[in-house]
Amino acid sequence: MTRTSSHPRPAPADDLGVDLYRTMARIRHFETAASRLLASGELPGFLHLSIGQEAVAAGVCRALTDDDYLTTTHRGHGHCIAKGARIDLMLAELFGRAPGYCGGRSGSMHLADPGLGILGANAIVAAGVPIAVGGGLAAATRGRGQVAVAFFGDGAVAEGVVHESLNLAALWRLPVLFVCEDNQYAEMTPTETHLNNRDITAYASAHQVPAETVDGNDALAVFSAAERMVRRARDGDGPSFLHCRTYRWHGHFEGDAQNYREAAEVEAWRGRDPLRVLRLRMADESVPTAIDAECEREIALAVEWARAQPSPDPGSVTAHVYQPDGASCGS
Amino acid sequence: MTRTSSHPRPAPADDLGVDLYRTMARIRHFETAASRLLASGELPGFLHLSIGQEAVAAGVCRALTDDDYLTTTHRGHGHCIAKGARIDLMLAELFGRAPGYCGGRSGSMHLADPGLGILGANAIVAAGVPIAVGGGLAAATRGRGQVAVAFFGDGAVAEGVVHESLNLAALWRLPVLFVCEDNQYAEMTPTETHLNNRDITAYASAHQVPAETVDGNDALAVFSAAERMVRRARDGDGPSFLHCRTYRWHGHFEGDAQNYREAAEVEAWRGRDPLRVLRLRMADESVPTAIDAECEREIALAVEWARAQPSPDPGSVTAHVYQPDGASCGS
Amino acid sequence: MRKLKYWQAINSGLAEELRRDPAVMLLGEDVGRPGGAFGATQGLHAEFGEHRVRDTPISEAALTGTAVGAALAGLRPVVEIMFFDFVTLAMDQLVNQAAKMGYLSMGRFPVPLTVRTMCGAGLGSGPQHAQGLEGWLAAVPGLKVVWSSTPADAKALLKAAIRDPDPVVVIESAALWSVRGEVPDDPEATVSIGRAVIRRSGRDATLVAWGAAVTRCLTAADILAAEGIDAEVLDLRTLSPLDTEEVLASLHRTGRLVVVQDATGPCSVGAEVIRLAATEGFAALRAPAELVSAPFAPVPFPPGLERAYFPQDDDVVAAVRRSVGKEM
Amino acid sequence: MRKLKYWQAINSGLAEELRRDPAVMLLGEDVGRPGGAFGATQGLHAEFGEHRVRDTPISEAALTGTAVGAALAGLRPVVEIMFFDFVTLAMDQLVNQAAKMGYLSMGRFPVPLTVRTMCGAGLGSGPQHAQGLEGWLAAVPGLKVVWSSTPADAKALLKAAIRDPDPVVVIESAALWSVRGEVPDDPEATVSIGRAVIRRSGRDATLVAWGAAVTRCLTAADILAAEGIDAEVLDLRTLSPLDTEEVLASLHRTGRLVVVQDATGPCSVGAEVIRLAATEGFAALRAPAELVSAPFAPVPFPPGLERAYFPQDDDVVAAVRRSVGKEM
Ligand SMILES: Cc1ncc(C[n+]2csc(CCOP(=O)(O)OP(=O)(O)O)c2C)c(N)n1
Ligand SMILES: Cc1ncc(C[n+]2csc(CCOP(=O)(O)OP(=O)(O)O)c2C)c(N)n1
Ligand SMILES: [Mg+2]
Ligand SMILES: [Mg+2]
Repeated sequence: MTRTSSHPRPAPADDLGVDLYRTMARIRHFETAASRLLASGELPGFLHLSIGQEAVAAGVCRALTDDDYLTTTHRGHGHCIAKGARIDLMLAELFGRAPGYCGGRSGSMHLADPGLGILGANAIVAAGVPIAVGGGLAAATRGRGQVAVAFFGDGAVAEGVVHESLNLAALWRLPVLFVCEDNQYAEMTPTETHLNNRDITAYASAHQVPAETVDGNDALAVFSAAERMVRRARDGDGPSFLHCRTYRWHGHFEGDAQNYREAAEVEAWRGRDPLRVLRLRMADESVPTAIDAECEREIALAVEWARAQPSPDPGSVTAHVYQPDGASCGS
Repeated sequence: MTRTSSHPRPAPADDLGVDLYRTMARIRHFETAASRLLASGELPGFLHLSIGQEAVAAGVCRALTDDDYLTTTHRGHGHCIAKGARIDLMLAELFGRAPGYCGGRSGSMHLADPGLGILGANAIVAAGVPIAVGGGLAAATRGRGQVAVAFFGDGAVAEGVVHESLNLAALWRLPVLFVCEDNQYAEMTPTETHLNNRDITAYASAHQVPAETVDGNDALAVFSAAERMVRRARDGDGPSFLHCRTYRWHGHFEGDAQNYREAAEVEAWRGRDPLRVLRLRMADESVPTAIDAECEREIALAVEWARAQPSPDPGSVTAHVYQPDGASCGS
Repeated sequence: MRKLKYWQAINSGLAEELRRDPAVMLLGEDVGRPGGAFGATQGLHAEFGEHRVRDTPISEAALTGTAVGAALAGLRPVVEIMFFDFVTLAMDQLVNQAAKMGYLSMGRFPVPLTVRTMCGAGLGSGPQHAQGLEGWLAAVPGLKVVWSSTPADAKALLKAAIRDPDPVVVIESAALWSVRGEVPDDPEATVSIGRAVIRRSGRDATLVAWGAAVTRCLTAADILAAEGIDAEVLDLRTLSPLDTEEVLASLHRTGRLVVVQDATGPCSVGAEVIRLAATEGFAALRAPAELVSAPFAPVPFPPGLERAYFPQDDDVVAAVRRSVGKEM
Repeated sequence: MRKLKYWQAINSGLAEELRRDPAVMLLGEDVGRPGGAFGATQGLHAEFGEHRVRDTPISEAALTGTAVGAALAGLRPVVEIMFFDFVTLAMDQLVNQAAKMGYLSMGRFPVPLTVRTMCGAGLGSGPQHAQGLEGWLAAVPGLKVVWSSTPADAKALLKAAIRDPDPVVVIESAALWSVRGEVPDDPEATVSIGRAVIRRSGRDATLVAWGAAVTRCLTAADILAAEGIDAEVLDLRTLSPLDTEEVLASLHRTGRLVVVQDATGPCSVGAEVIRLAATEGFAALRAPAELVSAPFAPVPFPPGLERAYFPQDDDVVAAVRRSVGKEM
């Protein structure tokens, strides 16, 4: 990457594959823990997990620095973790505890971290997409080579605001990467029922935004496409669109009865586990095994810590509706 | 047309060209009269005229029957006239007089006529587009071969709801004709400033909706494309998209100072007057001349009549906010 | 009479109207084959087929607009906007189109459209899935707005909405989803839109509520009764047009008004009810009106904060005590 | 002090803020090269260039969302939504996004966004270009809403909005567009958001209004003065958060409340002001409150009907007379 070197990310101790594997493993263990905690009644609210989709988050965010922006969705844990969010603060938020990312008041779907450019997860389908365009606009204005990434699902593509956003980003040549995480369903509705053109890149091409489809279960493929697109953006050549075909192993939300799909379909995709796909390409089997163990420990500790945190004071429910004069943010 | 014959329109006394010319002349004279009336202070409110764009309205609506639906925009007089709306009632509405299409309460931008399938002009850019899709949905449900046409401008293409509507119509193979009247500007903003891809058909193609660009100043060309698309729709083959390149001679609204374009540009397009384009192809020069005279008389009489009508009773301002039980409409 | 859950009553109302009138059509995300994200349309796709019960893309604006057009062209579409918060994406079509077309056409173009939506308050679903935006809709001339507090009403008002010539927004409560109640078997049993109902008579104070808050008012009224305070509980059922007669009549009986709502206070339906009392009902009002509402903040998600946020029985009890001058 | 027209004051406020802070950016349909559909941004494109004063597509939702993102990322965007009625297309971004981000992030992510929009009432522009939807916005925790009745305020409140850490919707009145007034030269002159102002002191009744209706209240107050009725005129200026102190203080002085608004009545800002009087201000209220508003109907377009529709001087005068018990 040409310009990224000017805002270096904590140098990976090891090579690309290991780095990608570690990110995916952290996501996998995080999501698995969250799933268990919800099932056992410890977590309140709704949880939408990204197990099976880890390669997209890992691959795209590996091409970013802390200085870049992203927005994500109701299914956003993976993107936040890959962007560097703190797992302990995320878990505290899922538990609804005071030290959580949002003070414990928002739960899973609104994680945000100014320091890492995470402009927010979002419980409104597609709403994060123009917000990322805004990140791109600020980046272009500032001229430091930052980029903004919008993660969204196949279902979001039917929302008009995505098309409006593509047009704006293209007109203004903004450094925005649109990442469509196509997991074949919008809630319980298969993609062919909600999008007439199953080739999702076509919607971007209509706006003359360069678009590409990749195997969303192959972290190296995702990374290599994302890296090219991020470079274009940093070089001032405008937005790109990355269409990642993948699959979610769990239900739309934890507890979803999943009558709308066959067990065999899920099994087939489990066979293409993004972690295994990468593991098979790694020279030394012991490295991923060690990483898995490490992640499991990390998450277990974080869960324990988060669980022990205090709930927010009910009296705080009206705090921060308005900000004090002079409050500001952004870099 | 295969099925149109089953709901015949009052048979044109004369051939296609003459029929198209008459429609365009009626629009031209109507708009010219409206322009004069506004300038002289007789008409209140805003007026958006379609002088120069008559071939689109005439060509498309010639392919329709009274049983078909349309929706239009703030610049919708021409479409209503071409669909068969009564000029006297339209003028009364522009004057804000009681017998007008909307009881004189709505003015230029909300003309609607259930009997003619005119589902409404609209002062909200692009709002009529999904409404036409709804007309198409009713038509498909009823199965009598009706079609629905949405007229909208180049500016409207940037509204997300247009893309959502294309997707819906395509998914459900609805008999909808999307007609983009590309007059090169959205208010004071040239199209290249508001749409990144100047080839507007691309937005439809992305949804696999067949799309075509035609010379929007050539009524015969518009008609011939529209006729084919309408036939497809009646035959159950789904939506199409007709992109018509044209130009408005007047300002965005009557009174617009038009600092945003060169007089020479306007002159060049005046040279391609859709009425003259057609007239030059007609065998007998005296026919259009006679039509013009006829239209001028018709409009003059209608203006006189409308001007003499009473204003709505101010006490009626709250009538029809809610409808009596059992009220219904539609065919 | 059968005992049905709130959602089953909705389901049964939809089935009956689909059976009765071939012009009725359902549209929404997951309403077809999956039977609704929360089950309200179960079995309907199987019985009525994919043309009358349509799974749609996530396109709230076009969906609502399509329904407006279909209504103008003779159908009676029922659109589901999954959560109330998502009406933000359909406001142009609801407010500028559906609500105005009957008016602008002098009644020649009625819009017999029904929009169903669910308020997620109480689910722990957080600030973008639990808002009470009924005040926006009740502020719009041309729209009707209903919200049922019982399974019987959930069915009857939905059926009335579908048969109504005007666009009606039917708000459903996630918090009541599995509550059971008696529901009449007669498929012609509807409830008139525009009529409130007294759920409990009383002489000392009028409690006005709708949707899930009605239950809390009834509980509060029981607690108050034990203290000798006799509260009347009025369930509005229709939020627009408001049943001003019934509200004023009750106020004249009791002289005291406490409005309870899960929505925030400013410019709300509760504010409107109090506006009515302070203008037309002023002579009857013997104590300050009370608005028991959510605080002016977004809805927090965890159970502890949700409880602190939405008005509880205690809050209602305290407000009525203040109103009748018996603070403790 | 200079005499400026209302729109010139807006123009001057925008220019000063663009000059003062490089993070300020204007976005909107026709705001750039054309200088605004109604002239408010004239000259700004020339002075500040196409990157800071951007002509946009007709995409209200994405535009507002883009501005939210830009605000989160450190800019101070000012978005123009040409007519108030078009906020219907941006409600998700305004309400679910801009208004909630500061709250959800515990103040770590403020959204210093300004949305300018114009209410077309009085232009003869009809039912989709003349609505007063301020009640919707004032109902949303996290949003601030201001509406100026004079050129000086139009400038000062706009500047305060741009400097504010929260999303502020600045509503402008087409009806006041060419009204002239004194405007301070000092570029640091701002008006605090959240503070109402007394435009005329009086002892007999409190008239509360905002935007273009303030002028009609002042005229009505003159007419009433000639009859010996001394009306106080309170211009709210900020509709949310409401200056409850000033409203209650005035009510305590006069004991009578008449709210005048061009919007329709139900669930409106007027209803909210009366709600305040009937709850916290009840002890001071000596007569029924009065809401002088548009009837519950869409806005008709022709001049005769527009006059019948929007409250006029006479309607205000009559309401105050009723309130003080001097009907004629
Ligand atoms: C505007 C809006 N409409 C509907 C919903 C309800 N909803 C939540 S997730 C979802 C499906 C999203 O599908 P997709 O974009 O493919 O994301 P995925 O869940 O597959 O990751 C829907 C319809 C919502 N949250 N927001
Ligand atoms: C949603 C919405 N945004 C903005 C406007 C203001 N406006 C009216 S017409 C217009 C331009 C429309 O351009 P186009 O679609 O090309 O139609 P044309 O006027 O050229 O016929 C705009 C921005 C509006 N009426 N509705
Ligand atoms: Mg999906
Ligand atoms: Mg145009």
